[in-house]
This record gives sequence, C-alpha cells and structure tokens, in this order.
Amino acid sequence: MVNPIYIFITSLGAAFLLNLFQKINRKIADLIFFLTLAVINYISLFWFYQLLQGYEAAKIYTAGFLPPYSINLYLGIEEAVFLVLINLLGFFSAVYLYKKFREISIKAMILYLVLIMGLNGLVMTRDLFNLFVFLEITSITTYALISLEDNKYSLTAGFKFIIAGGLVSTLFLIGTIYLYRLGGSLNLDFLVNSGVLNTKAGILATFLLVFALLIELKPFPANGWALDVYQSVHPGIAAIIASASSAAIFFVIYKFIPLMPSSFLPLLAGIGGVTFVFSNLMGLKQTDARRLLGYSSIAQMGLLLAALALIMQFDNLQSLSSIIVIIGGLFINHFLAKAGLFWLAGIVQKRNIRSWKIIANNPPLLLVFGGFILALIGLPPFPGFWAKWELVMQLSANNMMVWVWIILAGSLLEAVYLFRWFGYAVKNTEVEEIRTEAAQYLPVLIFLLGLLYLGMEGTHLVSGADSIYVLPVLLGVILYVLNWLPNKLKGSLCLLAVIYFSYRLLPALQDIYQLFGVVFLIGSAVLLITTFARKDIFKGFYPLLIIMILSLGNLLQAKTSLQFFLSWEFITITSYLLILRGKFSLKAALIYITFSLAGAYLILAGMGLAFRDTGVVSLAGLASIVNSGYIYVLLGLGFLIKIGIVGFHVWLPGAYTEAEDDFTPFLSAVLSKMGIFGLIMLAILLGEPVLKGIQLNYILGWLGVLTAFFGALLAAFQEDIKKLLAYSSLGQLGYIVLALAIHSHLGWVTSIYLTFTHLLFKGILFVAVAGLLSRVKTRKMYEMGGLINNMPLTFISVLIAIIALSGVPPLSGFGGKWLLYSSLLEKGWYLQAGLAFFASTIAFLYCYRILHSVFLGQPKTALRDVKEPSVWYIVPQYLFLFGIMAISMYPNLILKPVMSAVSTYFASSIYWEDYTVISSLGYWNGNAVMMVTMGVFMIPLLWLLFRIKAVTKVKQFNIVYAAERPDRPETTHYAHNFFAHYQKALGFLARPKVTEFWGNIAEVIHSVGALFRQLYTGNGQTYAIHILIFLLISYFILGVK
Amino acid sequence: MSLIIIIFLGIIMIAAAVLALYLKNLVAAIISAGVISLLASVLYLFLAAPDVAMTEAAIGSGLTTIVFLLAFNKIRSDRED
Amino acid sequence: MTVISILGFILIIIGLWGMLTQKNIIKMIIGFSIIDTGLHLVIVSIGFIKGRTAPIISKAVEGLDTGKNFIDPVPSALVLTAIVIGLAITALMLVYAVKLFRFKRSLQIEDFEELKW
Amino acid sequence: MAKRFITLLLIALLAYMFLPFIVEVDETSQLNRVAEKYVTAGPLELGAANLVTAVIVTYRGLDTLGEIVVLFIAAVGIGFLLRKPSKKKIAAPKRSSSEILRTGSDFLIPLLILFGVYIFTHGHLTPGGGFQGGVVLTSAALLFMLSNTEARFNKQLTEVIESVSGIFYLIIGILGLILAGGFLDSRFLQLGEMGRLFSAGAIPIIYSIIGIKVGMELIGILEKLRKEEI
Repeated sequence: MVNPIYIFITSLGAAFLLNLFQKINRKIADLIFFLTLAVINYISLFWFYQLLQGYEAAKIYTAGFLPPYSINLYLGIEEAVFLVLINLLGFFSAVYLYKKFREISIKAMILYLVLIMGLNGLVMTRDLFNLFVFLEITSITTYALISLEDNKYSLTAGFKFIIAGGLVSTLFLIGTIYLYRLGGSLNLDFLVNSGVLNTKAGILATFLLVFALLIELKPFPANGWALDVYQSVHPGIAAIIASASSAAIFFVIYKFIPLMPSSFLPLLAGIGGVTFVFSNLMGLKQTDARRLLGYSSIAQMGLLLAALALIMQFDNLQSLSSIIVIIGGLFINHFLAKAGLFWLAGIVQKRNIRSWKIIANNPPLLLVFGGFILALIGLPPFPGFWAKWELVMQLSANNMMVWVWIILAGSLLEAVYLFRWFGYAVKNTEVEEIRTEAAQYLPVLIFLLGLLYLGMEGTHLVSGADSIYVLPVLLGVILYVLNWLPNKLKGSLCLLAVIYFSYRLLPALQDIYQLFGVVFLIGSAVLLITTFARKDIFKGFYPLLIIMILSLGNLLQAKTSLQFFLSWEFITITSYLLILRGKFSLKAALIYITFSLAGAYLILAGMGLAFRDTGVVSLAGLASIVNSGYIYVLLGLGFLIKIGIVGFHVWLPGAYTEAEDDFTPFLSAVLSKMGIFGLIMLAILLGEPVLKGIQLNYILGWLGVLTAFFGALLAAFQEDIKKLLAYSSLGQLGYIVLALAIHSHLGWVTSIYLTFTHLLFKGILFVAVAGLLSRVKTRKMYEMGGLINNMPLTFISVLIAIIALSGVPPLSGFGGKWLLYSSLLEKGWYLQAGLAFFASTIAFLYCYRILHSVFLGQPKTALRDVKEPSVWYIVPQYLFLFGIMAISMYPNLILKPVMSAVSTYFASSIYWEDYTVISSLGYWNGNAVMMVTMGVFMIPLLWLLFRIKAVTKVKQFNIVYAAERPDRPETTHYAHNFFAHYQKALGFLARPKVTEFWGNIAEVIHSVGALFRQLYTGNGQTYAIHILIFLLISYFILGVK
Repeated sequence: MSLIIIIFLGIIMIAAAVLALYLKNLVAAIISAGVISLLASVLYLFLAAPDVAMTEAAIGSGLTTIVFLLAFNKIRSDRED
Repeated sequence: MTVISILGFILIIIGLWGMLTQKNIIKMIIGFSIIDTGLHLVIVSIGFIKGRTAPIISKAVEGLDTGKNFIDPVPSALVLTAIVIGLAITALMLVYAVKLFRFKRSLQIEDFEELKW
Repeated sequence: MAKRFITLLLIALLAYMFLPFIVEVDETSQLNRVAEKYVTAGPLELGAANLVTAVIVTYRGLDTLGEIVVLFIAAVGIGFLLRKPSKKKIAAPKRSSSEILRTGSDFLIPLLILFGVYIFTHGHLTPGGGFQGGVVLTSAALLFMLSNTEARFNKQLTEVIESVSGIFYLIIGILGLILAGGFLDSRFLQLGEMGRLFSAGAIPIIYSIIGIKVGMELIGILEKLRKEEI
C-alpha cells in the first residue's frame, strides 16, 4: 500500500530538486519531471484500482493525531476518480507542453509540478484552512504559468485573474475563520452538524466559503477574467485550467454540500443554469477559437453544477448508476473533450474559427476535432449523450420540466456555434499545412479514444440502452480503414452490407415496421448504386453512409425510447456530415443540424415526459399513458421538423439543394420517411390524443395539406432544378402527413402507399438530376434545354416519374390520389380535400416545367455535346421505374401487404376483387386504367410522331421585344421565370415569410448574445465589481436563508 | 486603558489607510501602508499573540514594504530607460 | 476583542474600496495589502479570550491550568501562514505590475483592456 | 462618477452583509474542543513550550509545508515572470554606499545572522520561529545588498541551500511517517525536558529548516526584484 501522502512528497521533492539537477544535466531534470508525474499517476491509479476492488478508503492523519486535531486527508473512490483524471491530464499535458518547457525554463516545470500537486491536495484534504493553502498554491502557480506565453495579452489577463483571485481568497478566509469560531473546528466532517447553521453568522460564513469556490468555477456574469485567461494563455495551460483545475474545484464544492443549508442547492442550480445558457448565448458571436472554448468551458461547468445541485434536491434518492451516468458522464465528457480541444487549438495555431479550414488538410486531426465537437454537444457515442439523456429522464421524473427546457435550450445554442466552427474547419480551400508533432498529437488522440471508450462503457450503465449502435459504427470504422480500396469496391461492400443487414432484419420486423424497413433499406440499397459513379477516393463518404443506413434499420427495431433516440441521433449526425460534404453547403448544413437538433431535443423532452408518466423507457409503455396530449405534441413536433412541415421547412430546400448530388436522393427518398415513420409509430402507440379539447390529428391534417399546398406552390417558381424537386418533395410529404392524420384504415393505407410511390419517383428524379448535373454544370433550368436527344434514357425515366408524381392516370400516382381523396371524403374533410386537389394542379405546373425546360426546346450551344450520364445513374432509375410500372399495373402487389399490415390496427374498409380495389366511394382497377389510358394517349402520340416533319424549328433567340430589353441574355430564354404570369397571381403566397421569420429569430438571439457580452469590458476592476455585485445579489436577493 | 490605546491606534491606522490610497506620491503611499501593518503588530500584542506580532512586524510591515519599494524602483528605472 | 475585529473589517472595506476605485495598479495592490492586514486582525481577534495570556509555557504560568489561562493558539498559527501567503501574492502582483509596465509604459488599469467580450 | 457611487453603494452593502459577524459573534470565554486539547495536552504530547509553534510545526504541519511551498513557488514564479530582461539594459551607475553604512553593516550582519538563528532554533520555547528567524536572515542579506551594491549574491549557494533544506524537511516528514504516527509527526525524537533547547522532539529541527528555507526563498525574491538575471 502506497500512502497517498507520497503524491505530495514526490512532487515536492522533485520540485525542490529540479533546479539543482538542471545544473548537472538538463536531460536528467526532464527525466525526473516525467518520472514524478508517472509516479503520482501510479499512486492514484493504484488506489483507484484498490478501491474498485472494494478496499477501504484511505484515511491519512498527518502528524499522527486524529482529526479534528490534525489535518487529515481522505481518499475514497470519488476522490480517486478525480485524482486519476487530474493526474492523467497532468501527465499528457506535460507531454504536450514539453517542447515549450524545454525552450523556456526549468522553472515552468517546477511550477507545473506544484500546480498538479496542489490540485491533488484540493481533492483530498478535509481541512478548511488546508484547503485554502492548496487553493493558494494552485492559484499562484497558475498566475506564474500564465506568463508561459510572454506577451501583453496573457499578462493583462493574468493580472485580472489575480485581482479576482485575491478577492476570492479574502472571502474564503473570512468564511473559514468564522466557521472555526462558530463550529469549533476546521475539519469539514466535524463542522457538519456542529450547529454552525443555527446562526445567521454561520450561514453567512458558509455562504462566503461556497461563494468563493463558486467564483473559481467562473459563473456568469462574474467571469470576465476567466475568458481573458482562456483566450490568451498557452493552450496547454488553458487545458489544465479548464479541465483539471475546474475539476478539482468542482469536487471541492461537492465535498461542501453536506455543510450547506438546503437553501443553497437551488441557488447553485440557478447559477449553474444561468451560466450554461448565457455563456452559450454569448458564444454565438465569438470568433476567436480559444475564447469560444472558454465560453464553452464555462457553460459546461455551469451545466455540471446545475446538474449536481438538482440531483441533490431530488426527493426520491436515485439509483447510484444514474448519478454516475449524469455527473460522471457530463464531467468526463467535458474534461477530456475540452482539454483535447484546447490542445488542438494549440496545434492548429489559428485564432479565428474561420481560419480553421487548414485542419481539413490533415484528416486525422479533422477526425479528432469532429469527435470532440460531437462529444461536447452531447451526441452519441460519447459519454455526454448518455448523461444528457439520463439527466432529462431524471429531471422529468422529478417534475422539473423547466430545467429540461433550460438545459435543452442551452445545449442547442452550444451546438450551433460548435457546428458552425466545425463547418468552417471542413471547408478546405487552403493549401497551408499544419505542422504536427507526435508529442502534441498523441495526447489529443489518446483523450479522444478515452472518450470513445467511456462512451461505450456508458452503454452498460444506462437503462434501456444496448449496443445497438455498435454494428453500424464498427462497419463505418472498417470502411474508413479500407479507404484505400477503389471506390466501386467500397461501394459494393457497402451495398453487400446493406443487403445482408436487410436479409437479417426485415423478416424479424412486423407489419408497418417491415414496410418501412423495405423503404429504408431496399430504397437505400438501390440508391447506393448511384454512388458507384464517383471517381475519386472519397474519404468518409461510405463510412458515414453505412452508419446512417444501418441506423435507419435500428430505428425500426428499437424497443426502448433510448434506442430509438440513439438511432435517431446517429442518423442526424451522419446525414449532417454528409450534407456538409457538398461544395457550398456550409450554411445549409448548419441550418439543417440546428433544426434537426431542435427537433431531437423536442423528442427527448417528450420521452422525458413519457418516462415521468410510465417510469419505464420502453416504447410499448407509451401506450399505457392516459393523458398523452403533451407527449404527442412534443414528439410529433420533433418528427414534423424532420419532415420539414410548413413553418419548419426552412432547412429543407437548402439541405436538399446543397448536398452532393448523389446524396440528395437519400435525403428525399429515404430520410424524409423517418419522420413519417415516427408519426405512424406515435399514432400506433398513442392513438388520437386530445389536448385541451383539441383534436391533435385535425391540426396535423391541416399542417399536412398546407405543406402540400405551399410545397407545390414554391416548387413552381424555382429556377434551380434541385430546389424545385426539393419543394416538390416537401409537398408530397404533406400529402403523406395529411393521409396519416385521417387515422383510419384507408388513410393509413394511403399514407404508406404514398410513401412507397414517393420513394420510387423521387428516387428516379433525384438520381436523374444527379446524372444530369454530372454532365451539365449548372442547376439553372433555363441554362439547359433540348437535352432529349443527348440523354434519351434519362428523359424516359424522368417522363414516367413525372407522370407518376403528378397523379394522372395511368401510373401509380393516380392510385395514390384516388386513395387520398377517398379517404378524405370518407373522413369528411372536404375543405382539406379541396386544397389538396388545388395543390396537385399546381404540381402539374412544375412537373411540366422540368420536362419542358430541361429536355425539350432548343438545345443550348454549350450543351450540344453532352452525353447520357454514366450507367450507374441509369441503373437505379430503371430499377425504380420497374417498380413504378409494376405497381401501376398490379397495384395489389403493394396494396395487399400494406392493407394487411394496417389491418393490424384498423378494421379494413376496402376490399379486393381481382385487380380492383373497392371502397365505399368507388373502385379502382389499375390494370384497366392502364389499358384505357394507353389507348387514349398512344393514338394521338403516334399521330404526332407521324406529323413531326411538319414542325418548323425556330431559332432560340428569335423573339421580338416590344420596347423591353432584358438585363441578361439568358433571361430572354423562354424557360426563365417560366410561370411569370402565375407568379403575379400567387407570388405573394410564395414570399419567404417563414424564412424571414426564422432569420429574424436567429438575428435576435445573436444580438442578445452580443448585448450581454458587452458586460465584459476588459477592465480588471470592473470584473472585480461584477464579482461583488454577484455576491450581493446572491446573498440578498436570491435569498440565502 | 488598553481600549483607549487600541481605539487611538485604530484611528491612526484608518487614517494611514486612507492616506495610502490617496497620497499622490507613491513612495509615501507605500510607506503609509507599511505603517498600518506596523501598528497592527502592536495590536497583536494586545491580543496576546506575540508570534503574530513579530511576524507582522517583520513580514507585513518590513518585507512587504521593501518588496513594494523594490518593484516601484524597477518600474521607475524602466521609465527612465 | 470586538473592537479589533471591527477595525479589521473597516480596513477590509477601505482596502476593497481602494482596489475597486484606484486606477493606478500600484495603488490597487496597496489596497489589496490593506485588505490583508485587516483580515489578519480579524482572524487573530477571533482567538482572543479576555484576561488570558499567550499560549507559551513559562515561569509565569507554571502550575496554572493551561486550559483556563491560554488564548486559542489556532488563529495565531493560521495568521502566520496567511501573512506569508499574503506576502507571496503581493510580491507576485507587484512583479505583474512591473511586467505590465514594460509592455504598455503605463500603470493605469484602463490601459489593459485589449481582451474583452 | 456614477461608477464610483455604485461602487460605494456596493461596498456599503457588503459592510452591511458582514454585520452578523460583529453583532452575532461575541467574544468567547471558553476554548473550543480543539484549542483546549492543544493547550492542555500539547505540552505533554509534543513537549513544546510555545504552543503556537506546536500547532504550526506539528498539529498543522501540512499547512506549514504548504506555506513553505507557497513561498517557494512565489520565488520561482517571480523568477519565471522576470525571465526576459528589460529591453534596454543599461548598467545604471549605482551609487556606492556610504562608508558608515558599509562599516555598520559589516558589524551588524553577523549579529543579525546570529539573531535569526537564535529565533528559529528557539521557536519551541519563545515567541517567534522559522518564519521570523528567516526574515531576520533576509534582513541581514538585504543589508549586505545595500552596502555592497556591486556585489551579487552567490546565487548558486542560496539555491543549493534552499533545495537541500526543502528535501530535509520532506525527509523529516517521512521519518515521522515511518517512525512515529504520521507524516510530519515530530515525535520520532525524544521529547526531552521541556524548556531545553534540545527538546520537543523534532520541532526545533523542523523549525530551523523552515527558517533557513524561508530565509533563502525571501532572499531569492528580493534578489530577483533587485537585479535581473541576464
């Protein structure tokens, strides 16, 4: 057994001797430095291991007297965890800083050793005054180490820090001495229950102590000095301050909780919450990477403090494992990620977050960076995800919904600036290289691996989780490692994996779940073929894609809400990263992830409510909730945002348009259905809930039909072909939602039928456009034209898809429309039916436009030699085409399985006679319709073809103007502003009101952030005054009793 | 009796503190701050703490003042450069 | 003695006032050292008990019950530590002042506001 | 001006906040449990006549070690901060000190050193101890610096003494851990007869080490502030 006191003895001995050894040989001194750090690591790890084995905690009585007569130290499992982390960080940060240390002075090493020792002391000591001494030791060493970067910025920051520190230590000492006077001891354990809290003075003394420690955690708004320090000190030191020092102080506060009166806990929680939200708010406007990290650090510590204070207030004592998950998860997540990011900031050497794009030249660094960002935001598979999940569940279970909202709002703000930063890093336009040295790179990598490992460990601790995500991630990693393979081989592997996964998964799923399995997996498999056309080696594309596709499968087999949410988040992250791959997708991707996360947080909150009401995380448990209106609204809104329902659709056109051309089909044809699936699952579980007397399905129906209407309308006025299809997608999704909202057998059949047909024709259209764009380097339709001769195969598939889409006979779309109107009329939603009908007439307009502008008319000179796209674009189109033809001819191929799946939940209201579907309102025989239409259309067509010689060609610009001159030649093209006349009539509806609305919201939030950070004037004295104000407000106004 | 002395010393100390903050001449201000500590060490004798009295006299008033003066001197010599 | 602890608090307040309002960095540091002095007075006055002597065994107290005649030695011990730490911090602050002066040729706190927001 | 007014208001509020400390906390007439034990059992347990010393060196020995460390890192830190010399380093012509000062200090310095040593070796018997003695040593050094403006202190020597005394302190602490009850326990040596120089276990030794170390550290601080390393 090594006495933990040797941590102090070795580090001090080394600190005293380093100077002498340096005179003999610098190398020996360096060796001793690292050896010492290794020894204290050994001691703490040793104890950690021992304590895990169930050994008794170490109680160290200095001077051989029992407390309270002498200073004693305590090393239990909690202390051991903190020591291990602090010492590990100490070691790796030293490795990271080694070069700098060598350059400058042995003194830096001495100070560093003593700093680490002081942090150990803070964690272990049980004596107030001893705590003060250790506090001063850590402060003084930090003050000195700040000058490692010897410039005016770090020194000004350091001076502000000293002023704040001086104030803090004064308060601490006053508190300590009066506790001694009133409690008769300086020992923490003897002060508890010593009756000090019976007097006002005793409470005041305790308050001063706690407050002093709190200031060391840098709460808003008394933290201006801390931000300056984070911004200006050497990143290696910043990592220590942000992670190790904060950890030690946090632990000290934790130690003090038994001493505090109960009224302190809400105060601490409030301060933590305010700090979390406001720091993240102000972070939005920050462009200096290190200061941004400072804001984020402060926010994270605020969250941690709030979480701790809230958990301690729970009425029913929670299970230990959930406390470990919440506090441990949040803490470790912040600890490792923040240190890693500060180190990274030192490696990248760029101040402005926009300049971080140079990191993209170094894929391993980029990967690490992305990992840390995801971890900080609290996304899987990192520990922070489990922690946030568990925190929300427990808060909900204890009826603290307000806190759930505060935490989710803060998290969203944080996600926005972190993802924005990440976006800048990904967009590589620079050639500048980053110099990395193993000594600097290694610690960063080790910390990321640590995070991943702990994230995986977290799986075992959270109830309702299992390793469902391991397979996708594993495959992703394998594909990443196999990056050197030729592209088609990787794609084939990916395809094989998806097919095998479907083969295993689909039979295991039931009814509707199985149908969605087909949409998600088979749809993806077909679309995967498109990616074979890629020529270069695309790092990261297939790994992300496989994770996304397999997670879609996992979504279907989720048994618990956690599994569902986990898969949901995986899909969100991977799709975000895939969208981000597009050339100009920076802004679009940011908007996408912001809305997606907001939606995800709504889902999380809803699941929290469900957990409160049922006490379990199983999805099936939702069905037992009586008053499920709120849950339905939260979850439903989350799903609708993912669909892009009107009002929340602003992310959709940008994301669809700016994503890489061969990824857009996935977004439209497959991913958009996950929201639909969510809604159906919700309806299966909750039925038709009512909230405050309002039929929620009724609202849902209206949302659907409005989406259909506006989607079609906006599509009609687009010049950009991808944008047109994006809005068209939106409109189609509106129909699906509308049908779903009907909540009847026919409605659901319609909804799922539409889901299938939408997959087919949108799959064709987006793949066709991808092929088209691979040849034609513009998305503007008026810059194309006459491509029918160049790309006949594409033209045919697009033509058929468009016929299917617009819902005219004879193709599958007609069946969909027929079903839709039948079900709407059956339900009695006549107004909705009318609007839906109107919307589909608008759909004709844009459908016509695609055909006309792109494929018909005069070919452009520049595009004369364009050829048919690569075969990899054609194959998936014709596979889907085959599907369309098949279900058009034989609708029962699809309707039969759909109907039998739906009849699990509803009694059937339609039935079959051979090829004829019969409902109460009429019948539809797909086969016959096809035959009739073929006859009606084929005869005129043949006649036209026969007459084709009579057509005279007109020169493209052969137009006579009446006193009107176009500003640009292109605009004379007939396809430009194609529907100008309709625009005059309906354009007012298409104005981007919603986009403006969300833009204004973003603007306001940013301005508020900018307003609050005016508080940080840069004046050290003002910062001290802030601390004073904060002290007085906390004491007098927030009510310390 | 001792109370009167204490109050008397206290008043001088407060006056010295105000002087230390408001004297234009920094050297005089530093010395004035030293005086506070020196008088404090007298007070410690009244509080039956001779150890503290010695320390305060030696460190609080002696060394601290010297450190102040040395630092100030350094600044002054920098200014002349 | 309550009088001395009141005096201590007065000094703390005056020092704080100086630290928060004086623009000259040296003056701010003087303010800090006044706070320190006041704080030490408060601490020592906590340990005092009227009519008792310093906790040192000598001829004068021989044979008497030490528990009834000595003041509390703990605050004295704490203050010794606090005084030394105070010196260390003051010295460090002063060195910072020296360094800051070298960068900016100024001792005014408002001249060091580059970092903000 | 408004800012000053607000500050005034804040400070007044702070004073008001501190009021319970004055109003509610009256003077005690009794020692608390811990102090009671120190003054009654201290002399027997540790054999020190000066109980403040007993508390500093043994009962709260870890604090004192920490305090030594604080001074140590302050000295190191100051050296670290001042590692870059001022840009223009003109060897300012130093006035050589007066004859009186020089002869006076030649006479005084040995006395001061002796006095310092006396103080810290008798810390367990009389008021004063390592810190006070260390400061007296420093004042001797200061006098030397003043009277010999040209001379530089033998930096090597002070540093070696400082390091070695630090190590000795730790070793004695470990001896306490091995031979007696715990780290920094001074009872591994005979307590002896109270009042003698060699009594009270290891307290005089520890306090002497502290005195030497404090002296060297303070000299280091002053030296660094006086002249810069080039």
